[in-house]
Amino acid sequence: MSFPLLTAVAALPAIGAVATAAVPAARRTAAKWLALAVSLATLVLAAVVAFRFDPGGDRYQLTESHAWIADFGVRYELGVDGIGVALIALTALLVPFVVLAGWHDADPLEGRTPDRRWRPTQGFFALILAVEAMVIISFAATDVFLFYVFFEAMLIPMYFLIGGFGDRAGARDEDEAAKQRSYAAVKFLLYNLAGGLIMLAAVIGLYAVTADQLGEGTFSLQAIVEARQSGELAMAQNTERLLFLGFFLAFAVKAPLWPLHTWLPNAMGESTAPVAVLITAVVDKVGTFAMLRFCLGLFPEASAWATPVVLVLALVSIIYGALLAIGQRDIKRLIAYASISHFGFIILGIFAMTSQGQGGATLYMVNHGISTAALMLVAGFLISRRGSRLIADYGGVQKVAPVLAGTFLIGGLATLSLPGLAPFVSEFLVLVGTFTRYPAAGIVATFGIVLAALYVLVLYQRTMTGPVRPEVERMPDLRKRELAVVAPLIVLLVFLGVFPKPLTDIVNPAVEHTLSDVQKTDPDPEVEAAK
Amino acid sequence: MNGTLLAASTTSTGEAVQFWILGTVAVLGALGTVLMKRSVHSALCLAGTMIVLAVFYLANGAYFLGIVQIVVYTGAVMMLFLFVLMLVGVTAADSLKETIKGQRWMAALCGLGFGILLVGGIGNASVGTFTGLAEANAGGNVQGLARSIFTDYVFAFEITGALLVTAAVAAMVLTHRERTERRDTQRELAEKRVREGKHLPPLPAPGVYARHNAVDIPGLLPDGTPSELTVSDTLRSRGQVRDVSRKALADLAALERRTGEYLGRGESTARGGPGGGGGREVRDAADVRKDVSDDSPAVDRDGDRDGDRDREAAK
Amino acid sequence: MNPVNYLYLAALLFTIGASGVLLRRNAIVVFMSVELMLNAANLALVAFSRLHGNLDGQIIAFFTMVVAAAEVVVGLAIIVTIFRSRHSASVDDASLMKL
Amino acid sequence: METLIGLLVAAPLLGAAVLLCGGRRLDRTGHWIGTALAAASFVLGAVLFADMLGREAEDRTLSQHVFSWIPVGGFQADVAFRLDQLSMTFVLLITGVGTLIHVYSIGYMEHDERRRRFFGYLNLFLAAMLLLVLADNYLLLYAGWEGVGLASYLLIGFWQHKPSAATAAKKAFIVNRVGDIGLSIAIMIMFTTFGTFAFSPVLESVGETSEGTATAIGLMLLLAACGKSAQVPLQSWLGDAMEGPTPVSALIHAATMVTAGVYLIVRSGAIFDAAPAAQTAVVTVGAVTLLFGAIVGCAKDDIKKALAGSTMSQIGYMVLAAGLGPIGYAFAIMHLVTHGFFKAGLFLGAGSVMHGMNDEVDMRRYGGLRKYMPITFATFGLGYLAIIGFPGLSGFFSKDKIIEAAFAKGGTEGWILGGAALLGAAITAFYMTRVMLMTFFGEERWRNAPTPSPKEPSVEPAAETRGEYEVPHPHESPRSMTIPMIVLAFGSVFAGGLFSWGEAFVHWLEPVVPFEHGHPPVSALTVTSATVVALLIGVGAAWLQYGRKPVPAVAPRGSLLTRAARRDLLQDDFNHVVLVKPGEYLTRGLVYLDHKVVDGAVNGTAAAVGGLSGRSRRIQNGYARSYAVSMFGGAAILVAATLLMRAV
Repeated sequence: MSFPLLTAVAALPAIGAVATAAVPAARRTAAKWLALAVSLATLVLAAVVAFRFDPGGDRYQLTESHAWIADFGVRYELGVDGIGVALIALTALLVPFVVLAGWHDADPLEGRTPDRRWRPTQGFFALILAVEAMVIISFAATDVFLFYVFFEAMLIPMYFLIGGFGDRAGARDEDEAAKQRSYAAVKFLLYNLAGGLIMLAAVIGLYAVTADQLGEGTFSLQAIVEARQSGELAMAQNTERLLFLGFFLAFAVKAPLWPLHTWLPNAMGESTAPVAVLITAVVDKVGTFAMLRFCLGLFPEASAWATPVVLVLALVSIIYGALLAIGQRDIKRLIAYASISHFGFIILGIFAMTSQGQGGATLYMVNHGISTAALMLVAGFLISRRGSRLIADYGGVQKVAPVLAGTFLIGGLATLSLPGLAPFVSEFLVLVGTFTRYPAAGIVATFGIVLAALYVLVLYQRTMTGPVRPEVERMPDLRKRELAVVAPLIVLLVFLGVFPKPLTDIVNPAVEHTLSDVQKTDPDPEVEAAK
Repeated sequence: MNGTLLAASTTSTGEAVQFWILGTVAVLGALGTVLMKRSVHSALCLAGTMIVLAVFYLANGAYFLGIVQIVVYTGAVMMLFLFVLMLVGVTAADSLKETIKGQRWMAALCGLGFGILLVGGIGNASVGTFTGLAEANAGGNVQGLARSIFTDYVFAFEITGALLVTAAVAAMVLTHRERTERRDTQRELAEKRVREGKHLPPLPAPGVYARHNAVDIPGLLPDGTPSELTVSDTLRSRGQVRDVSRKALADLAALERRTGEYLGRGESTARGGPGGGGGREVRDAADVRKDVSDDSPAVDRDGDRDGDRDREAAK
Repeated sequence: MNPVNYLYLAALLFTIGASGVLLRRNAIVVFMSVELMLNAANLALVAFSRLHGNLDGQIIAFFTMVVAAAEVVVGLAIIVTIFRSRHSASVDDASLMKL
Repeated sequence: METLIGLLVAAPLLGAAVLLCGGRRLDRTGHWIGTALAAASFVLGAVLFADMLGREAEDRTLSQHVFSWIPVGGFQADVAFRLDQLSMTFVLLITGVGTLIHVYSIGYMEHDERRRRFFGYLNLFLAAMLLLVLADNYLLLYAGWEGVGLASYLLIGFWQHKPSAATAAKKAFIVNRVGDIGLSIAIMIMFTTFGTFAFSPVLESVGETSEGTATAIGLMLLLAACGKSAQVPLQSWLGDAMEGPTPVSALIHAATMVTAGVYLIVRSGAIFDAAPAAQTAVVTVGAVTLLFGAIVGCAKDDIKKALAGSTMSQIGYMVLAAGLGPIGYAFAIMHLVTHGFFKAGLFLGAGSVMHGMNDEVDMRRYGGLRKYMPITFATFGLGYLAIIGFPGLSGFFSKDKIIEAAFAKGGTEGWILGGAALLGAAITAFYMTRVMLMTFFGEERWRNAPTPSPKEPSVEPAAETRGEYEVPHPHESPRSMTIPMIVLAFGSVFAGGLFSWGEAFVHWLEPVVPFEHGHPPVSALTVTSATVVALLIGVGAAWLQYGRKPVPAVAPRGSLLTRAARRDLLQDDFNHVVLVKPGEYLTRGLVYLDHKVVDGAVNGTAAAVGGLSGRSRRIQNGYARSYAVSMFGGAAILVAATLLMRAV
C-alpha cells in the first residue's frame, strides 16, 4: 500500500509535541523554534495532501484502514473528502501563526526562575502541537469510534492550555485571574465532556444497531452509509432520531450552538489570544465539520426531521451572538460572541441542505478560521501592549500605532464580511443557500450582517479612534514578528475573497456527495432565465 | 442403628419431639449468642446451639458430620474463640447500646425481611416429598462420603487442604510481632528506669493471709490503706482487686477484744500473740485503727475512698 | 413431621446470625454470629442431602466446615492484632474508611 | 478593447494598494501617484468612449469576462464587466470629477501629514465606484456597492482623532448596511427566481415571473438605493458625513457615490417597469426626499450641511424621475450628471471658502467674501445658478425635464408629484440664494469674535477651539484648487445644453435605457414657465430675508419648523428613540440574561450535582456494620427478585 500520508500529517505534530516537551528547561528558545519548525513541516505535508487530492476522484481519498479493536469492529480508518482536506489545510495553516503569535506568552514570569521540572514554555508549545495532531486525526477519521476518541482526547491539552496559560494581560490581580482561568478551563472541560459522553452512548448505540442488522457491528462511516443506501441497514425511526440527537448534542456543544455556548466566552476571554484562536478557529471547527460528515451522513432522515429546530437555534445564535457582542466590554469576549454568531451561520448553511448552503458553510469554516485568527491575534498584540482587555481602556490607538490599527480594521472588516474579503463569499453563499429553501430564515439571518457591522465598528471606534489616551501614547506599533503573523493572514483573506475558486473546486464535489447522502437537491429556479 | 432407621424412614414422632425440643433450644442459643452482654456467655450459647445442630446432623443421617461438628466446632473452634476472649478480656461486658444512627432499625428490617423471604422461598419450593438416605448410607455414611470426596471432590478437597495450611501460616504471620530495633541490654534498661524515675526496687508483694493465697488482695500500708502497687496491673485494669483492708482490720479488732475480755487483761497478752513481723505490723496498724476507731465515719470515708479508687481502676 | 422444618429452622438461625452480625460491635461476637450463619447453612445442606437421598449435601457441608475453620483462624488472628494495636475489639473503632 | 475595462478598475486599485501598503517612504510622492492613476483611468475611459462612439448604437455594449468568482452548484458568480452607454456615462463622470478632485486635494490636504493615505482612500473609492458601475451582475455590483461604502467610511472618518468624525463614519457605514440588506435580499430573490443574478438574463426574463416577485425585488432594490443615496428614511447619515474633508464631500457625497442608488434603479428599470407598486414607492420616496432635503437645507448654518441638504433633495429629484419609468430614466441620469458637475463645484467652492477662512464652516461667520476670493465667488456663483435651474444652465435643462416628466405621470399622482417638484424647485432657489448671500454678500461678520451659542453645538466655530479668536485673512486658494473649480463651473454651465441639444443624451442612452416621451397634461412651455416663476419666488424670498436686512451673527431661535429643520427634521431623534435606545436596552437585557439565565442554568446544574454528591457522601460513614446492612439488604433484594422471577 502507498505511503500513509494522512497518518504522517497527524503523526508529525504528535512527535513534535513529545520532542518539544522533552527540551530541557534551560533551552526555552530551542523549544519554540522546534515547535515552529514542526508546525511548518506539518503545513508542508498538508499542502502535499491538498495537491495529492483529486477533486474529481472518488469521495474519500488517501484512505488507510487497519484493524484496531477487531472484536468490536473498530478500525483505524482514515480518509479525506474535500471538506476534510480544506479543514486539515486550515489547521496546518493556522498553527504556525498560533505558535509565532504565542512566542512570549509562555515565558516564565519575571522574578521567578523556573526550576528543572517546571517548564511552562515547552509545555505550552507541546500542547499546541498535540492539539493540532488530534484535530487533524479527527478531520481525517472515517471510523466513528476513532473520531470519537480524538474528539474527546482533544479536550485534555485544551484544558491545560486554557487553565495553565491564562491571559496575563487581563489579570486584575494574579489570584483573581487564576481563579477565572481555572473556572473557564473547568467549564470548558465539563461542557464538552458532557456532550462527549452523550455522544459515546450514541456511538455504542450505533454499534449495537449495526451489529443487530448487519450481522457484525461496524463503526466505519463508509460501510454504514453504503449499507443504508443499499437498504440492508434500516434504523427504526426513533432509534435513528435518538442516535442523531446524541451525536448532534456533542457537536452543538463544541460548535457552539445557542444555548450551549456559554463556555466559549469564558474560555476565549481567559486564555491567551493564540489559544483563543486555537479554540475558535480550529477546535470548534471539528464540531461543525462532524455535523456535516457524521450527523448528515449517518442519520439523513433524522437530520431532515431535526432541521427546523436546528435552523431556529442557528438563527437565534446569529442574532443573539451579535447582540451580545455589541454589549460586551471585553475585547476578547466580544470576539467570542461574534464567533458564536458566525457558528450560527455555519450551522444554518449546513442544515439548509443546499449546495450553496453547505459549500458556503465549509468555506465559512475556513474563512472564519482565518479572519478570527487575524482579528484575535491583533487584539492579542493590542492587549499585550496595554495590559487590559477592557475596550474602555483604549482610544486613539490609530494615531500612535497605525499599522496595528489598520490590520485590526481589516480583521474587523473581514469579520463583518466585507466583499473582497474571504468571509463575504462564504456568508453570502450561506445566505443564498438558505434563502432558496427557507426564505424567512434567509431574511432573518441577513440582519446578522448589520449587527456585525455594528459590533465591529463600535469596537474599532472605541479602541482605535478618538483622542489619544495617555495610557496608549507610548504604545509601539506592530513588531516584525507580529507583522509576520498578521500579514500572511490578511493576504490570504484578500486572495480567498477575490479568487476562492481553488477552494470551491475542492469543496463542491464533497458537498454534492453529502447532499446525495441526505437525498436532497437544490430547488430549481421558478423561471428558467435566458442564459 | 436406630439413627439409620430414623434417617431412612419418614420422620417418626420421636424425631418430631426431638426436633421441637432441641429446635427451641437451638433458637434460644442463637438468640443468646446475639443478645448476651458478655461475650463469654455468647460463646457458651453458641456452643450449645452447635451441639444441638450436631444432634440434628445425626438425626438426618449425617453421622460423620455430626461427629465432626462436635469435635471441630464445639471442640476446636469454640476453644479458639474462648482463648481469644481470654486474651481480650473475659469480663469486659460491651453495651448493646447502638451508636450508629438507624443501624438497629435497618438491621431489624433486613433481618425480618430476609427471614420472611427465606421462609417464603422454602414454602413455595417443591420439597414436599423426600427420599431418605437409606441407600446412600447403605455402605456406611463415612465410606460414602470418603468415596465421593476422594473421587468426585478430590480437587476441592486438596484445595481446601491448601487453604487450611495457608490459613495456619497466615494466622502465625498476623499474630507474630516483628522486633524492629535491637533489644536493650540490662544496663540500658536499668539506666532507663533510673532516668524515668520508675520504681526501682521490686514491687511489694500482695497482701497474703494465711486464710487463702490471693493475689488479688492488695497489701496494706502501715496506715492500713491498701497499696495499689501490690496487685498486678491486669487485675487492676479488670477491676478485680478485692479490697479487704476494712474487713481484715475489723476482724482483728474483734479478735483482740474477745481475747481481752476472755483474759480479762488488756494490751499485754496481746503482745507475743500470733504472728511475726507481719503480725506486729498488723497490730501496729490495729493500734492506729483503734485510736481512730471512735470516729468511724472517717474510716468509712476512708474505705469508701478505696472502693472508689478500685472502681475507677476497674473502669 | 416433615423434615422441611429443618430448613425453616436453618432459615431462622441464619437470620438470627445475620442480625447478630449487624447488631454487635464486639468483633468476636460478630464472628460467632458468622459461625452461626454458617452452621445454619450446614444444617440446610444436610437436610437437603436427606431430601434428595444423596451425600453431596453433606460433602458441601463438610467443606463449609473446613473453610469456616480456616476463616475463624485467620479472622481471630486479625482480631488479636487489631486489639493489640488499638486495645479494642470493637468493629466500629476500625472505621478509618470514614471521611 | 475589452481588456481596457479591467484596467479601468485596476489602475486606481493598484494606486490604493501601493499608497496604503507603501509606507512612509511614499509620503512625498504619494499624492502624485494617486492623481496620476486617477487620471490614467480617466484617459482609459476617454479612449473607450471614443471607441464606443466609433461603433453602431446597437453594438456599443462591451463585456469582458475576467474570471469565475464564486462557482458553487447553480450559483455562478463571475467577475465580469459590462460597458454600455449607461456605465460609460458614469465612468466618465466618476473618473473625470474624480481626477479633478484629486488635483484639488493636492492643495487642500497639503498640510495634512496623512495625505498619502487620503489619496490611497480616494483611489480605493474610485476603484470600487468603477467596479459598481461596470459590474455585469448584481453580486459584483454589490461588491462595488460595499466597497464605496468602505471608502466613504474611511474618508468620512479620515480625521479619526475627532470623535464626531469617527461617529459619523460609523453611522454612515451602518445605515448603508441597512440598505445593503435590501440589495442582498434582492439578489437572493433573483437567484431563487431566475437561478442567476447577471443583469441581462434577469432583466430580460423578469416579465415571466409574477408581479409579486418583481415588486419584492423592486422594493428591496429601493431600500438599497435609499441607503446609498440618502433617501428617506435612510437619509440621516449624509448630514453627518460632512465631517469628512471637503473634497470627499464633493466627490463621494455629492457627485458620485450617493448617486449610485439612482444608477441601481435605472439599471434595474425592467424590474420596476414590471412592478408598478414598486415604482409608486420609488416616486414617493423621491418626492418626500426632495422636499425633506430642501427644507433641511434652508435651516442649516453650516455651509456644508446646507449643501448636503440640497444634495439630498437633488437626488430626490433623480429618484423621482427614475421612478417615473421610461419617461424619466434618461432625465434622472442627465440630472445626475449635471448635478455631479455643479454640486461638486459648489462643494469645492465651499472648501475653498473654508480654506481661506481657517476652516470656519458657519455661514453666519462669513459675509462679503466676494472681493477676497473672486475665482471662488465666480465658480460658486455659476454653480449656484446652475443648481437653482437658471434658464440656459445645465440645472435648468435637467430639472425642468424631470418636472415635466413628473406631471406627465398623469392623473392626480402626476399633479402631486409635479407640484412637489415645483415646490422643491422654489425651495432650492431659496436656500441656495441664502447660502450665496450669507457667504459672499452682506457685511463681513467674521471681523469680530463670535459669541458662542451653546444650544447649537453643530455650528460651533472651529475658531473657538483655538483659544482666543484671531481674525481670519480670507484669501484666494492656490491654483491646484481653483483650476478644478473652473473646470467644473464650465461643466455646470454647458453640460445641460449640450445634453439636451436635440435630445442627444437621451438618444445616446436609449439602447440601454428605454425612453418614451412623456405627455404632460399641460404644455411643456407652461411647466417651464411655472418652474421659472417658482425659482424667482424662491430667490426673492431669500433676498427679502437675507439680502435686505443684515444677517444676525448668531442664529435666531427661529420658528418651530426652522428648529426642527436645524435638527434635520428630528430624523436622528427619531432613530434614537425608535432604534438606538431600544437596541441598547435589548443588548443590556440580553447580556444580563446570558449571564444570569443561560449561564446560570449551567452553573446551577453544576452546583446541584455537587450538593447532591455531598449529601450522598454521608452514607459512606465508614462503619463496617452499616456496609454490612446494605450488603444484607442487597442480598434480601436478590432473593426477593429470584422469588419473583420464579413466581412469574
